[in-house]
Amino acid sequence: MRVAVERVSKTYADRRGASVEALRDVSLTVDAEEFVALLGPSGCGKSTLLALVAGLLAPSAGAIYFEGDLPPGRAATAMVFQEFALFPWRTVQANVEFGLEEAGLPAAARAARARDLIQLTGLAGFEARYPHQLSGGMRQRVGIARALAVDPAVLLMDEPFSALDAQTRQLMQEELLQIWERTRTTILYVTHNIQEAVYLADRVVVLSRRPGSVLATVPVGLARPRAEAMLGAPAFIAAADRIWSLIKSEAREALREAGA
Amino acid sequence: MRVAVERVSKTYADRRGASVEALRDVSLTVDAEEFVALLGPSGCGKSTLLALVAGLLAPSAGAIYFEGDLPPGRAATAMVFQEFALFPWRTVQANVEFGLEEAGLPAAARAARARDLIQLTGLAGFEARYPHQLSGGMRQRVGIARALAVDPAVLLMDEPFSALDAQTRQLMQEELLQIWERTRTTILYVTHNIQEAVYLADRVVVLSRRPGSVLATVPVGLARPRAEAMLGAPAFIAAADRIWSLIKSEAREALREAGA
Amino acid sequence: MSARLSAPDRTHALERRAHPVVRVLALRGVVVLWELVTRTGWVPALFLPSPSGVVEMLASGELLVHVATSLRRLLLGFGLGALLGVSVGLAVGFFSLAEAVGTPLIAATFPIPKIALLPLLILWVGIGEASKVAVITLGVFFPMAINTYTGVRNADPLLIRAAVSFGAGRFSLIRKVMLPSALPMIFAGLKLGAGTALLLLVAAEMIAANAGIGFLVLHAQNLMETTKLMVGIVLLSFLGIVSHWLLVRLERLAIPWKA
Amino acid sequence: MSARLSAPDRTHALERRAHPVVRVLALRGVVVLWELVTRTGWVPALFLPSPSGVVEMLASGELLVHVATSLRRLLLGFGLGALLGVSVGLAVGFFSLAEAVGTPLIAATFPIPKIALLPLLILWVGIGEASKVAVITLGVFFPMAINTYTGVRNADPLLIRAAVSFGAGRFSLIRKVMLPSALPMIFAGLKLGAGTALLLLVAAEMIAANAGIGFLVLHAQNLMETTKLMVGIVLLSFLGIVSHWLLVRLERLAIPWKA
Amino acid sequence: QAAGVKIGVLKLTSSAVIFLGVEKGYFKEFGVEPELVFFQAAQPIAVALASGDIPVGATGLTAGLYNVVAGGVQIWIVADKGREWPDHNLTALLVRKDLHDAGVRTLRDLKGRRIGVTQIGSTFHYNIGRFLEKEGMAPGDVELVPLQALPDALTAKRLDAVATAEPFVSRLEAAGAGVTIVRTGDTFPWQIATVMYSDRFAKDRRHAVALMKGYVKSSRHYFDAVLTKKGGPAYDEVVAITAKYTGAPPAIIRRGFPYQDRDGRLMPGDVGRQTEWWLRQGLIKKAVPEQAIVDESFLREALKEMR
Ligand SMILES: Nc1ncnc2c1ncn2[C@@H]1O[C@H](COP(=O)(O)OP(=O)(O)OP(=O)(O)O)[C@@H](O)[C@H]1O
Ligand SMILES: Nc1ncnc2c1ncn2[C@@H]1O[C@H](COP(=O)(O)OP(=O)(O)OP(=O)(O)O)[C@@H](O)[C@H]1O
Ligand SMILES: [Mg+2]
Ligand SMILES: [Mg+2]
Repeated sequence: MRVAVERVSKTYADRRGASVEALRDVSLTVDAEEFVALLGPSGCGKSTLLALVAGLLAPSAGAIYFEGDLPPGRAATAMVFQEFALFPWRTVQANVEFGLEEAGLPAAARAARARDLIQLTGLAGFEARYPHQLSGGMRQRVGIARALAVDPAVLLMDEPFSALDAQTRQLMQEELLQIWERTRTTILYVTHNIQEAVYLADRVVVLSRRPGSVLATVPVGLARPRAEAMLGAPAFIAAADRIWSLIKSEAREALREAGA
Repeated sequence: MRVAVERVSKTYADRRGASVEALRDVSLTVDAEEFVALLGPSGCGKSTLLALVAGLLAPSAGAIYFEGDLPPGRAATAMVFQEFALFPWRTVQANVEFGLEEAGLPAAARAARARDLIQLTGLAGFEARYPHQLSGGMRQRVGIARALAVDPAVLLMDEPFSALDAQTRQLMQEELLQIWERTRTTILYVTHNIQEAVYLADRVVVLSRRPGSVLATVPVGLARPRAEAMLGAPAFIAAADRIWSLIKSEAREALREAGA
Repeated sequence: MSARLSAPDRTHALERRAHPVVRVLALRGVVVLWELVTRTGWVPALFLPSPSGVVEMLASGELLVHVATSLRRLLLGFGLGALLGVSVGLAVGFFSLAEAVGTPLIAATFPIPKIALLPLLILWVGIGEASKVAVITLGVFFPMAINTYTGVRNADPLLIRAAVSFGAGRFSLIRKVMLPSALPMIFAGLKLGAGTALLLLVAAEMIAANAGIGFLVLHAQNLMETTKLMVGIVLLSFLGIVSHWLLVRLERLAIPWKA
Repeated sequence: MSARLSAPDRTHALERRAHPVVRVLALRGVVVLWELVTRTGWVPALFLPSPSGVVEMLASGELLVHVATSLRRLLLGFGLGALLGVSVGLAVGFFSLAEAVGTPLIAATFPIPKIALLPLLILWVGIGEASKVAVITLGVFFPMAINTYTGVRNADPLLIRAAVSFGAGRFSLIRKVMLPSALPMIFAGLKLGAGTALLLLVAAEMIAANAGIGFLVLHAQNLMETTKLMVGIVLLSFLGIVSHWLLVRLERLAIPWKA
Repeated sequence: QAAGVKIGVLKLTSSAVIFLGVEKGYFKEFGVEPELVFFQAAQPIAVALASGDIPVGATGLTAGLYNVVAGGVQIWIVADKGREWPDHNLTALLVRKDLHDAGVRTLRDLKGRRIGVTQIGSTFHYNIGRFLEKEGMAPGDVELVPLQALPDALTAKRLDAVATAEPFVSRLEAAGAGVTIVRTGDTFPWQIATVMYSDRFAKDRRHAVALMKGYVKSSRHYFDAVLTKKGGPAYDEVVAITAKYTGAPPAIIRRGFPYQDRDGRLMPGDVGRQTEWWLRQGLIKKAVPEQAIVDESFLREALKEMR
């Protein structure tokens, strides 16, 4: 399925009447089976955009469309959260089943489907654990399994690995790519790490500082399947440099404003 | 004043009777007016060693001595903590005065001395603020001012800047060096960042994994006053490389054990 | 080209409206309804006195002497209980010997509903004011001691080590680290204790007194003077609200670093 | 060469010894002292009955009928209050309209010491069991409603958004996110409520009952039977300890993810 | 300089002898300065005596008092302060007016009904128990309801009957709230009220005897003024004093003064009868022999010197 974000703006109004313009006139598309990374400085509205696509927020202007057939029983979107957002009172198994419960699947079907995804994400043997008994990397596997379980037409990932340490992060990126090779789910992936964006995505959409708007879309000319060795490839470096030059001035300004 | 740590070991015994050997047979010295960095992997006993020097813990074996004259009224040691450890219920001024109160200084003398240090650490104008009203960098300035206020013969710093973001950290390192140029206080500085250790110290003592013992002492052949430009100097790179090679195998093993 | 769907709108499940008008009207609506129900005589005044009747009797001030009596008992008992509770809590929290002696004793006596001690207290300190004040003191003592103890024990060990590293001794530690650390818990205890104190006051006055709001309420019931009964209840609610409000103000003053 | 000092030893200020012997002896010591003081007749049994006398009467089981009566009232009142409190707390926490109506009403009625309502309740539902159960119900209702409400309102918004993103509707949210989120607060409320319930039970039984431990205590005071009085107090303390222990066990079962 | 002595009393007609002694200065004459402390019921006076709040009490004999002594705290019964006596009824059982009109007129008619008493173990409890026994009924045949503000509760129809004392008996009758069906003195004479000393005061022999002297003087005055005749200025004076202290209108006081011995002598053996009965009811836990609680030696010593 294809996602089309058309001239979307979002302004938050807080209780005291002050308003924050998070996104301004953003248009972008994610083609079917495409892996698009959304990159931008902190606070530029990346999470806001994902929430809009997931239907958790309504845009202030513009619209978001899904194009293509959505077989009945298949979810349009599913989200993987930076802070994992697992239900602490559910075991791994029950967490993975959550979306399936809401979709109304019978218990047996739920259990079977969850087992598949637990297998796929390398969680076998941990079904009965509670989230607090898992390491960070394990927890995010649960988050991914829970999202993939509902077989979403579009998978939304909001900095899914940024809470993990460097080693685990690397490992999880590899695994995500492997899973993607198998499922070919359309993915919109938020990050503020340039390396990560280039390594994972087919295209990188770069957003400006708040209010976020699209600075440029950078295609990544790297073959698939990707491998760690490609981190030094000329195509990698070209894309990364291009993106770096785009956000350098933005980042500098941000730093200056933040102060010590 | 000179610090001599002589064949010190420390084993913790927890309530259930299990014991953890944190340090094994550690000997090191810090000469008067010397800036020594203590470097080692996480959990190797760096904080334990500082606590032993500060008298907050008693060694299981070995002894720690201070050599040289300690003028009356001058504190032997003062500590700067990684998590700042400011008293939330005290203003900046009152936090800086804490050690002076315990030393029994009269109120007027306390206020004057605190004012000097608030000036020195760039906190002027923030005297009446509470810690929660300050940024991380500001808070650690208070921590440093509080420690310097008692005019310690030895200043103990336990990863003082590791809770700060990269930019602030850089800035604070510069300021620490400036202050040190002026006060020439003997400093024992704990870090697990190689760059930082080399940039700041005269000598870097490298500890092994737990139980911590001295792997080597690496002298840093960089001139003083230090400047950011020296980060690329051959002497810098030599020292950093030497340290890196010392702890690489240690670090690898640690990573392997930690797992994903 | 295939189907084009709008994104699903899930915002309704997250939405929370403020309903400011309802919020203001709710309480007033109940009072108005109450007045109507009693005015029309649909519910006899014996079962439910009218709000206007209650306000009238309140305004007449004839019950002020009872309020004064109750207030004196309350303040005395609460003050004593808080003072003792905080002192014991600090001692038990700080000195390991006091903890070893204190915690089992407190754990064994804390669960007794304090009002049950009233008869015993009457035997011990006499039937006069002392027994009522003592019941309130006991009722306030326990939450205060336990909260202070918890606050002290949960004092950040890092701050304790920082203070010690600057040469703080035991009494410095108590005064400069433990006590301020425990202040939020102490105030939580005071708020809890205020409710308990009021409850115990009323119960004690109902059981063994001939003045005070509790006495007033029970006496009014014996005489089936429902309006007076309701006035007593309104006065007590008022006392509760005022004491809580005072404690919240006091807390803000005492803990400026938690603004 | 100049002076050579050992590092200052500051560990004594940080030291905490366990005093296991004192801890065990403290309570026993008090009981033994108490027995001695009464045995020697230094304090007459009227003021302080001997522990052995108390144990004897406890063992005789003659007071079991009072315990049964009190227990029935307690369980009924506590159960009803908890059920109502959690339901109202969930509703007020989740539905903004219920919140707009509920919060001002609860804020206005919550500070009333519930025992003061006993006379009114006697008027409304009669002097029998109903009024005592109702007082306990009210006493438990408020902490439960307020704690549940707080728990629901403090549910992690991220988890709510996660649930909604997977298509959860309002009732799914309540059942699968709000309720489990509020469970720790609900149990805190239950523990608080258990204490209040016991206190109200005793007070109500002292004021208007002819059975139950509260009645027993007051009756014993009227007749100056201090041993019986003390037995009542010990029974109440025991009830308090047991109910708290049960709630702690139940909490562990109900919240396995906080092990 | 007279020594101050607190005396715990109730605001009842039966305290007239004490009021009289205070008002006429009889106590002061012998070197004691009484300070009256008013209580709501007899039982708290026993508590106050036991806890040392007051050295002297003048009130009814309750089960609680006997339990105090059984519990190891000595209290001494030293003199008569009012008896239930034929034609001198101190307490009575009243039935609510409307019930009386509906035919509830005897103790038997009250079977299963709610009778208000101040407290379990009180003198009223003893009265009703003894009445029931005389009628061949059991204590469980009626429901005793301990309540504060008894007379008001009958007026408010919260009770079917009430056992109470003068002046409330007369007041309730005058107000048309209740009708007396049993007068205690006519039915069952007994030593209902006494003067009591705490052990500590009893050990202060000089003042303990001095107080008795004042008491005997007051008692004789009382006996001669109100028990032997029913009028005259002396009678009116006692009425006025009693009215002043109890707050009851003189007309109601006139309805009756309780009988007591002219010299304050106790009814021989009656305290023993009472403790026996309470023991049988299970309301006192062990026997209290008369000599363990009655001590008339103060009275005897006072009388000897006052011949
Ligand atoms: N509910 C809200 N009400 C008001 N302002 C909000 C709200 N949510 C976000 N904002 C503001 O909108 C802007 C964009 O927020 P958003 O979380 O989308 O940024 P982001 O790009 O995801 O940042 P980060 O990289 O830190 O996650 C920020 O300035 C933020 O403060
Ligand atoms: N109070 C204690 N009781 C038992 N073990 C302890 C205690 N304090 C520290 N340890 C253990 O001793 C070892 C050394 O701890 P220490 O804090 O000194 O390490 P560190 O080098 O400062 O680590 P980091 O870089 O993470 O701060 C660790 O394994 C730690 O778990
Ligand atoms: Mg974000
Ligand atoms: Mg450390």
